[in-house]
Amino acid sequence: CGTTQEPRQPVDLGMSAEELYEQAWRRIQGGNFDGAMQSLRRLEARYPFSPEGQQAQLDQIFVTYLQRDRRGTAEQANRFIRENPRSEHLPYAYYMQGMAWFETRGSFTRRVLGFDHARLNIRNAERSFDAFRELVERYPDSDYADDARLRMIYLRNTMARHHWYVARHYLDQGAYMAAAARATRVVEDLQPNAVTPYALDILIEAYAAVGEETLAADTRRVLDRSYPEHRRGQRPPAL
Amino acid sequence: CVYRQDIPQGNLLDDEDIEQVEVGMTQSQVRFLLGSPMMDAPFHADRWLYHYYLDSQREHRNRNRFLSIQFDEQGRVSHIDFDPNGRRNGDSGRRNSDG
Amino acid sequence: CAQKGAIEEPRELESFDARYDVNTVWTHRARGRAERLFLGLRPDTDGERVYVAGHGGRVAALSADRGRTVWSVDLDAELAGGPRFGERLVFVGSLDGRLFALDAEDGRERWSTQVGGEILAAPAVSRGYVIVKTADGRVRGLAIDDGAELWSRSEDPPALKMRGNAEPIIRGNRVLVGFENGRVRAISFRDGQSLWGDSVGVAAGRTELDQIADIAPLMAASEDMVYAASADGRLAAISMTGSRRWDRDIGSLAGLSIDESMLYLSDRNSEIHGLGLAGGASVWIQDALRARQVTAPVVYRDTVVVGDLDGYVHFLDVETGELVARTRVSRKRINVAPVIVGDSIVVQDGNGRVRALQLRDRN
Amino acid sequence: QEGSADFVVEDFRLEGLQRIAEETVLSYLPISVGDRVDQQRIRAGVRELYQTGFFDNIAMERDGGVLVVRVEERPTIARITLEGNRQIESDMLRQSMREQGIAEGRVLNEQVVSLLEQELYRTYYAQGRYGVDIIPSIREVGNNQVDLTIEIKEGRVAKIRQINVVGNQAFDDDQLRKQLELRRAGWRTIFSSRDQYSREKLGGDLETLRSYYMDRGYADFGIQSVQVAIGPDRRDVFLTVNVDEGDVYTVRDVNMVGEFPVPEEQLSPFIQTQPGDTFSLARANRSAEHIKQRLGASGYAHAEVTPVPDLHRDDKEVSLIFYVEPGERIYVREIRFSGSESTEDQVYRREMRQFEKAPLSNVSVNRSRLRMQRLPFVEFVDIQEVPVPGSSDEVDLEVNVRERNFGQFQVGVGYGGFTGLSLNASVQNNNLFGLGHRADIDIQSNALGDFYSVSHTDPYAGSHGVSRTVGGFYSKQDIFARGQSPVSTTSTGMNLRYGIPVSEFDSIRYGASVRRSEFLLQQGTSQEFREFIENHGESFERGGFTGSRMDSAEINLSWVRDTRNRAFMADRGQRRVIGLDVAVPNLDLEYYQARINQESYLRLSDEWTLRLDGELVYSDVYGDNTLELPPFKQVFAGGPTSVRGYQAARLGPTDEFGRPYGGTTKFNMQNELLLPNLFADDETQQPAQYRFFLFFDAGYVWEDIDDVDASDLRYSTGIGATWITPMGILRFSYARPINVRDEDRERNIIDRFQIDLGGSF
Repeated sequence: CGTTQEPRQPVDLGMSAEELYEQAWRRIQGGNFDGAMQSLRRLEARYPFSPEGQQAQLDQIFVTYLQRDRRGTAEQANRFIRENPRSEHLPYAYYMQGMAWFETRGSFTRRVLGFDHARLNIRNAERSFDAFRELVERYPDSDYADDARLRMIYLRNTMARHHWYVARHYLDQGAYMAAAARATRVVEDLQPNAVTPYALDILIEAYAAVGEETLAADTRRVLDRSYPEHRRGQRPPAL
Repeated sequence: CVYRQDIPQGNLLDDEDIEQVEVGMTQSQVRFLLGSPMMDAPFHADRWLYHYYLDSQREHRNRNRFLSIQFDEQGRVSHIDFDPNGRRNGDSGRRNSDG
Repeated sequence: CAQKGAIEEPRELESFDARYDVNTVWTHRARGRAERLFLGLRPDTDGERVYVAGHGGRVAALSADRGRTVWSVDLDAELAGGPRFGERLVFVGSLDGRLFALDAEDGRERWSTQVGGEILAAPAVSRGYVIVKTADGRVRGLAIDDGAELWSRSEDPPALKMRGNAEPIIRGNRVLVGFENGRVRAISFRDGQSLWGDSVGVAAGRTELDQIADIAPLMAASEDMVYAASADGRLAAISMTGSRRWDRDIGSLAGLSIDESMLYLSDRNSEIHGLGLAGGASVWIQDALRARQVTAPVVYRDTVVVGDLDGYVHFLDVETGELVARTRVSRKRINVAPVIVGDSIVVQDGNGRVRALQLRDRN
Repeated sequence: QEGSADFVVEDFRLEGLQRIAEETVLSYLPISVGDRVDQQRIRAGVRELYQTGFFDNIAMERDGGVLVVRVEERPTIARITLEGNRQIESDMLRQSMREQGIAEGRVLNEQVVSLLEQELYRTYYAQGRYGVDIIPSIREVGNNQVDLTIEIKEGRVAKIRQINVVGNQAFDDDQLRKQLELRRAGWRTIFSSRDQYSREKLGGDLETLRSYYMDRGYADFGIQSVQVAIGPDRRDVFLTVNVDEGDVYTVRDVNMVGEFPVPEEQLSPFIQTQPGDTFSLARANRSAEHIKQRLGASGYAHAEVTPVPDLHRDDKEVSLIFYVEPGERIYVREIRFSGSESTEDQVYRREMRQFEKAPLSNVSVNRSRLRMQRLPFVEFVDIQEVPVPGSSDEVDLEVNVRERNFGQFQVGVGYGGFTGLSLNASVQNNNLFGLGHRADIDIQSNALGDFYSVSHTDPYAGSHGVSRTVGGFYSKQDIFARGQSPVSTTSTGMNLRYGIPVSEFDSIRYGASVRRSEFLLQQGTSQEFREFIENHGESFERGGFTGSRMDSAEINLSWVRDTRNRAFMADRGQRRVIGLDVAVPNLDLEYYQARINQESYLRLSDEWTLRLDGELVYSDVYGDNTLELPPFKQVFAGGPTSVRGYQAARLGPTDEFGRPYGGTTKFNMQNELLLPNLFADDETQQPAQYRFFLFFDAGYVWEDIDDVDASDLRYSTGIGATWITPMGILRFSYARPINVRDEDRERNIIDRFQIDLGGSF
């Protein structure tokens, strides 16, 4: 009985590392990302654990990112980190893990209508934030760390606003413990962020509603002292 | 009127457990008896809030309980503020007016 | 370990100049189509009669010379092991674990009992005892008058075993039982005490297929020796007192038989071996029937007889192993070894067709 | 090599490297230039290099101040070829190989390859393929690279020839075999793989056998032993199960032991077995499950209730003891949604009946899943409990939502002999901008006229789920329904409606709508229309024809009760709408219309479900200056959503030209027997995207309540299918009308095969 044959890919031992590398980058410029991935994979297979092989792995991360494949980029970066524990390109790999999940504004129509994307779920923002934090902690002075710190501020505020919207939702529903907990996430876990005064508003209201007058008064004092010009009852502005 | 679902919030505790909490107990003893406090107090780490309320349209189900436990610097219970009927002020459970 | 690797295609039969012609003396049809159930239904004889059982439940006694039906009885059971003649009774066992004792004279059922395990091999009978080996790895001693269980022993089988069981053999006051874990044990058939046990096959290996080590269905015993082969590729000669005389790395799925000087065995690739009884040295090997899943060989006059998966019966010369005669008794597989009855040899195929054959010189 | 104890390394010399770069090797070596090394550190270096897995044998020597590192590089795998594997796909094989470190570009490690071979054999044996043969082969390809080929001869799968239960008296073998998943090979199993042996299935079947006996009183049932045997050519498998049934046990007494945060009296009603009954494990388990649910509802979500039968063998009786361990009261710390990137968190959170920082109640969690699955843009919801690290009484809820595309989009350009070129587009988005709002835009223009309508619903306009719908329409057309006599009408209107939830399942809807209609007589206008136009509204002249203008307004009230488990493809629960539209008095038209719609799902068995969909409408005029129900309130019967097999809107009274004129009173019934879905993927209980049904419809429309006569009803039966497509819900039906009247044949309004694309929900 005829067994199904695997298609015999040509083993082009002929092309040298440089030629394969050239071929990959020509294809990237031409937008043929799949073709570029193929040549990079062949390059890596032919020169494993060598500088050319490592470079091919790095470029594969970048090409997957260009293909907007979030999960693929994160996995490629992770593979590089696992397989090259001592490479000096590690900061780039961590950075790309952060970029894989980083997103700007959510869908086009919501942006045009000015809906805050923090109202959506923030799983990707959390993944991106954790990756950037790992980069900044491991390689504080690498040249990617500064850009990562900026993006972390943006992400931290997005997450804080998300928790604020949920706190507001629970406050409106009359679930004061839930509202207080979400406000606490903003106040405790995501410092520094620009949403804290608005979160304190919610905390004060929640305490008052359950009869914790002293806590409400203490929190109002903290709010007035550290955010004198804050106007109560507003919604935190989207960055 | 508009149907509103029941809203339970906080630690649903039994009276026997609450009565066993005494001044001087350590935090782990309180946690063993009452579990984790449900209301966060970010600026008052020395205070564990075990309040409970259940908002329901069906009056007979409504329940309120106010329980706040304060600890001293050594982490020992210094003050127990317990009010079996709770200290809710006014009708909570709806923020802005009906549609 | 057990023979791994793909299954070979059965070898084509080539013609050869036969020394004998085979003619059929008589035939008989015992109901029950069970070709692919690999049952242990094998005729037995008391010299004048041949007792035959079919999967459909019919047991018949036929006259040894012309196969005339003396009596026949229909049992409501899926018969799978036997029959076995002994002490004026005929024993036959069913898939559902029921053992029947029929009167050898008229076939009337004297008693039947639920033994508790699948019966795929004829029991051994001697001096008031019936020893039944069941597929759950258990052997039981029953009283011959009412089938009451007197003793029972078991050795738990490995995860995967071969289909079928080894037929227990009684010699002197002991019964020799082959187990699924490759062990042959001598047990006193009166009280079930174990006298000795010898591991012919060894259930070892990583995968469950490697751990198959069953003792092949047909063992053989002389007055002072017992011979057994196992599915994981071992053949052993053990004295009645339990000491291992010799062994060879030749396994078997069907079993072996002996005469005064030789041991004949069909190995796992269906190659038939003639070995010296004393030391087990190979005298001849016949591979013309390779992969035809032949039965255990039986000595008949100066030939050795096997059946195969296409219903052919082959006769080989005892001295040289050459093919000397061949006939086709049915289109269905022959699962059990032939039986010598007087001066003919009786073969039963998987669908209950029985045929008595005799050899006649050709020239 | 001098054996001196230690020396300072001035330089390295690497020998035997073929493709791995020197820096890579040096980077793994824990020794650098200038270090003082002794034998002990060199051995550590060798071990370190071994760890990398790149080299077969490694030697280090001293040559003066130079540390010589001689290695033999293991070949790397240039290409892997798999041949002959059909049962296990190549990429699954490659995946498991990659996990064991065998991939293109990786170093070839002999033991790992033989480990892999072992693994493959075991996988095939577990599927009953004992005839498999696996031959790995390595071929040198130059510069220390190899090609790894794994040839697999799968051989035939072993078929089950026999399933034999020994020792059973109470139930015969066939009865027991019917319960099992594994089946003997035969003509019935030609297309199924149920006659193929697999260890897991056997394990499952033994469990089924045990509970089959335990559910029928055999509390002492035991499986003595199980044998799996194979035939000589390894193509047949024989299963033997030796059982000891034991006796039938009756329940002597039932009691509960353990802690009772919920009083025992509230739990004992859930126990379904009473003293004297025959013991049944199933009933005991069901009782335990109900007690667990009850505890779960009061926050003890991790309660464990275990029924333990204590056998009294002498008198064949069982004392049933329920061990109740409520465990800690569990609280929900945080609820996180995932699976949707473009729907606001609030849209799902407001459907939750379980709150954060509140006791976990599985009743509320189930209610939440049901409510979310009733959102039209949700296909499947899965809620997982994730324990909070460091706290024994808190869990987070991970709610994973799989969304269906949000709307139905339908654009059609058609040419009908009667209607001429027609363009119609309808957009329905039931999750506008991710806010959970619903928006409908409908544009139809053809030779008969144009029709534009738009409507927007915000389900949470007010707090606590008060919904608001606003809509408007403009239409200029010549007939009201296909096949009617022409009358030119232009009408515009608006409506506003609020919906208030009054219970978990019920809501009251109230609202008003206003409408201005102008009717203009035409060449072929029927007598009935002529009378209506002349008797109502202000008349006017236009283009030589008389017409009349009418203003009307309606108050709309309805009560909706909906307990279905899904918006589309529901198979449990019911939806009932009782509605009343009353025209505002002393405007041009005074009428009222009452309707009842009842859609119910009856589960006949766990595979068969009956769907009943009935509609009753009664309308009448009131006051003295309205003589007839206006055309836009007339009701029609026939068509895919009424009586299948008849063309849409053709059943009912006809005007002088024999064309349908509509009626005031309607009865309609659609009954569908939903066929079990053979391909539904029941492990994940995901609703199938399509289902087939046999149907029986009945319906008719009468001009007036006193004309109602059951013999007018038209019946039809047939087979149909519903399919959820990205474009919307497609309904096919092939009908066979039963009591066709001659007049129906003359008007040839029979239409056996019908397709309907619509998003009615």
